[in-house]
Amino acid sequence: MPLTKEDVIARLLARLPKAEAASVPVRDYPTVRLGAPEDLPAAARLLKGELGFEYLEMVTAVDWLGPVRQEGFVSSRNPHPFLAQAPAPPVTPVAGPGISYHPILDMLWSFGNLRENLKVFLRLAVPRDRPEVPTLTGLFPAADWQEREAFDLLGIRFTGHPNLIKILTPDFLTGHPLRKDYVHQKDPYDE
Amino acid sequence: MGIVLDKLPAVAQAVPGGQIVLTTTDYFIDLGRKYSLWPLTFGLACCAIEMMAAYASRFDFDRFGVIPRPSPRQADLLLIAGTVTKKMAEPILEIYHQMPEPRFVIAMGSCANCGGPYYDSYSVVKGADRIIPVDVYIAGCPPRPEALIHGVIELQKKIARMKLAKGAAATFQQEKGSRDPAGGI
Amino acid sequence: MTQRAGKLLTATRYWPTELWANPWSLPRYRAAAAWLGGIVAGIALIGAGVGELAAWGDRLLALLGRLGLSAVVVAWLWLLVKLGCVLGVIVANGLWAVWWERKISAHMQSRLGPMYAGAFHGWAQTIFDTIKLLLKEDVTPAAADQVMHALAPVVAIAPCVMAFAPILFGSELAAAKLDVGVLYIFACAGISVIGIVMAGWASGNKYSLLGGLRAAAQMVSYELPRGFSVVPVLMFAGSLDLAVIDRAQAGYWLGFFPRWFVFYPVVGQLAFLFFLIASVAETNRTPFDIPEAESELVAGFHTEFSGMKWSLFFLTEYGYVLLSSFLLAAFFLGGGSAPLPFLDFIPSWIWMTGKAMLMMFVFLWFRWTFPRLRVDQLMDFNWKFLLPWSFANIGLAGAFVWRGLG
Amino acid sequence: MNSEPRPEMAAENLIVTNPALQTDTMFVNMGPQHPSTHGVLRLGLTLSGEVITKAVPDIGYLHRGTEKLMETRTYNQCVVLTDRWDYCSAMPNNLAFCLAAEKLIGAKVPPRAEALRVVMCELNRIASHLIFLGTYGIDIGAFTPFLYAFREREMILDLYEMLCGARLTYNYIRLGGVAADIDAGWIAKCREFLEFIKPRLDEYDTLLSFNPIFLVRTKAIGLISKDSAVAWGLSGPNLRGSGVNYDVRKAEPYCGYEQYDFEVPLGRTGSCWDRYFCRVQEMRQSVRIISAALAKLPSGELLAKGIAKIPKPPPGEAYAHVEASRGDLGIYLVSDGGTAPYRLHVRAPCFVNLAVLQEILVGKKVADVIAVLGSLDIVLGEVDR
Repeated sequence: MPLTKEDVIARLLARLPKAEAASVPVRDYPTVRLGAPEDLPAAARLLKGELGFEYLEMVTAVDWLGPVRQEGFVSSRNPHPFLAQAPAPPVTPVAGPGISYHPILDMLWSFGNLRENLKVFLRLAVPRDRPEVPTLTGLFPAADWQEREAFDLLGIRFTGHPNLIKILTPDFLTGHPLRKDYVHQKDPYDE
Repeated sequence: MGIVLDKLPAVAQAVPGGQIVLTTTDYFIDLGRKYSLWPLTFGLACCAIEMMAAYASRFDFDRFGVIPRPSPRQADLLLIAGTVTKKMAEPILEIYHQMPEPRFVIAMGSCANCGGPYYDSYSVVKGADRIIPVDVYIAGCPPRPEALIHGVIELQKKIARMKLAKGAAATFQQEKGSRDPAGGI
Repeated sequence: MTQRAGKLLTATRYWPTELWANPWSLPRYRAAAAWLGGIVAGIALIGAGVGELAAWGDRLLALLGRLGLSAVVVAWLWLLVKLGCVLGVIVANGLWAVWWERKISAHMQSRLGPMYAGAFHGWAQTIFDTIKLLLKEDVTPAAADQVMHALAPVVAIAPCVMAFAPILFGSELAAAKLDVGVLYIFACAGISVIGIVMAGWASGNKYSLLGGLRAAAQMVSYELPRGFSVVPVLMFAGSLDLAVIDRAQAGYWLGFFPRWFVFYPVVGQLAFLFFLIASVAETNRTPFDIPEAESELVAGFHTEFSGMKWSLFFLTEYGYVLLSSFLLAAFFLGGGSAPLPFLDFIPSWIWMTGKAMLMMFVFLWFRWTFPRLRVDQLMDFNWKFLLPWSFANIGLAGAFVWRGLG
Repeated sequence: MNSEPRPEMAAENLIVTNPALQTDTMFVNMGPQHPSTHGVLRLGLTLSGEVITKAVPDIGYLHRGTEKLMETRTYNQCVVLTDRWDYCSAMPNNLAFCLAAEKLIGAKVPPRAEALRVVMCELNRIASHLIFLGTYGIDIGAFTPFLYAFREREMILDLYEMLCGARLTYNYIRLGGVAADIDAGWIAKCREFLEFIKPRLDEYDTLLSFNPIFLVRTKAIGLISKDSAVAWGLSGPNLRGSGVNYDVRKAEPYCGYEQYDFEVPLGRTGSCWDRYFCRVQEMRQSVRIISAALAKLPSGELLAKGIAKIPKPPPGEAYAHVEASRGDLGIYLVSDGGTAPYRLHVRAPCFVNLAVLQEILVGKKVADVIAVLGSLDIVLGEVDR
């Protein structure tokens, strides 16, 4: 009997008492919100071992602190670069239903089952000041670089990762650029 | 090579009629340099694909005597074909220093000119000329192979203006007094 | 939405489809073929007018003798003349072969090759390259061994020049007459590898080191099949003297079929192929160009060489290509003899050079056709295929000689 | 010319362990400027003789911070930046972003636009695989196929130039549709090209694919098993070269790919040659898809109705992925209702594919590094973003 989205969610929720189906799912895909970082290895083992989700597609995170700050960029977000005095555009994004700005990093994993053609997303909120998540490198070698990327750009510590070092940004760059409160420190190559 | 390039101008100017020798020598030296621009096999980003297209059959850079050399020691021309990131800046500087004089630099594409679409990125150097002196800038994102060929022809014109009496032993940019690459950043 | 399509391309752009239909329908193809044929015929006729170069050499020597100098001085002068000729040939070959290679490769790849340097089809391209290389800064890396780095190109090219001494440029036309010419050539050519290993070691660069080591292994290994593949020829000719080998191939079977060693059934063809393959490997050219493997080792042993030092390596490589081409022509393609009786009026040096150029074309053709072998596959090929079969070929040749067919 | 893997050639057996001989491994730094690292990849190789005992890829030399920049660009401006990830095949990048954004906006793309998207993406797949074929030839040492491949690629670029004026970075696929229409002249030229490319592909097979030296260099080299390929998250021809039948076009059809009849070429052993030949076969399949799509091109609008000039999608999250030329390109897009994406993450196939290098390079020769790296067909613009 082929596996369905509902089966996957049900199996996950049955195994993980703290988990729940996400209130705002990734559109068209089954999404499960984990309750605690400890749930992740259990969920991953279940997915890989019993449900056949052997394909780790994506590891990433969203910083829900609020709209991006201008200090993160090298120059201002002036839409009229040739007119120095032009006013900066008003940035007034609206937090919509199910979305609100609060200081968390919302982790996201995506697993694929290539045989059944299914995909499931796992979510986990971690605090911005202590973002620690267990690594999946033992189960999925594909997690290696993707976790390093998330560490580099978002500053998430993957506990147990064998080689958690910068991967994309240069060594002298401080901070994690994809965090919303990233402030760009001037380096010798700017101006 | 010091004898031809360093001593000849002083000697020739002292001897009556030496100017003729000097200008003739200039003519042939410039011919040699113009038609034998060997770029380094070195691509950074999107522009590198257009650079490869320029070497390939339709555009055929070889017509101008431009054939790529893999080692910087044998290259005359550094084509900065793509975005110069801050992580890449140091290697580019090193490659530039590895190239023997006279050496020329072409900044290809908007990224190498000024940062292009990444003008406000945290990890992009806004123009190759912040690291090394640049002879010719080619606009475009990416520039067409024709534009690259035009850039090389402009460089050839520039080389034709190099004169021994003005110190053609050194690279053209340094003759103009552009800033010292080592202390530039 | 605006629509802009269609017109741009059709009128202005070159699409290969048009060419593919029938290239010979294009007038420029027919004109080019006519030009090439005309040039070849012109060279042959001019050569016929000039006559044998060896005779001109004798006349020059006689002229020197009549100047009233002592015999020792004349001998030294004559030596200098010959040295100048050989050096001239090597340098001219460097200029010619690089230009030719660039043109040939370009035309194989639907390109044009050098077109602007010197106006007519880039004829001055390599001359300009040389001017530039002469005036290029000479860089010695800080990590390099200064003396060895400077010495390596010299050690590479000097044996190349030496090896040209007994090479026949036509029947009887050689700088030195040596009874052991073949051995001497192989011995000299074997020394160059020392220069290459020196270059690799002294550069202080890991790619260079790898390239140098690869070169050492490859060139030393391929000397064996290269030497052994010629043994059948030596057995047939009964001499190590190139002039004797050349004479042994003169004449025709049945009055029209040339008695070249390459036409000896099976033995000749196998020996020719083995020698060709081993020569390609000896000259470090594709598919055996692993010492300088551009895509792996940047530029191999000459990665850290610039300007004229680097050109000397290049000159050496093309010098050896020319040497191998002349050897192929002398050993297998009948040397200075004409392929058909009625073409005997063209002097031998034209035939010899023509055949050598044909072989050089094969070298260049290989280079632009084949991928590159890996270093261990290269060794396997040598020790497990080329060497045993060249031994077997010697046995076969022995059978031929024994039955009196040689 | 024995190319079978031999047990005595394994890495640990080749390290000389005789204590009387003082030996050491050598560290070779390959790149970021190297003729065949396909851009600015750096590889730290530890060698024992010519055998690799450890390989550490170092990336980030082309990290341009695209994901961060997109948080300040409007959705239409973002499309411009997507072009520059995988610059060898920019159309699927455009498409992936637009699909994700359209999911958020809820736009319905007109059928003609969908068919045009398919045609352009498949043409781009051919162009991209031609670059691969050419550069892989250079990596193995054959220079000439590179020029042949580029000659054919120029024809595709001409078609694109007729279409949208650009050769490399098209910005053609827009939110809700495509930017420009094709006419009968374009279709005729495209058909001419399709007829032209078919015999050329056979020619490449004789010149390169079945060349004995090429076979010996690539068969049985860089083997990736089925399980390993899935575990490392490979996608595209790299995954299919190992025999895993996974193609997003079949698994989750987008843009009406389910209407077209095509096969997914699979490799058998997961060697370099299998990955190479998968791409060659994919070109043939792409020709098939384009012919079919041109034959039944629906008429109608090019852009969906009701998309604002500066769209403000309702808050939410969407994930869309397409089968780009190099694999499964996924875009995870978060909107907070503003004019710019709140967060955009690219699941870049090249980035994930490249990670496998540290495993499969061990025990290979230096020459094989190039063969293996080339067969993974990476584009550094996408690896580093």
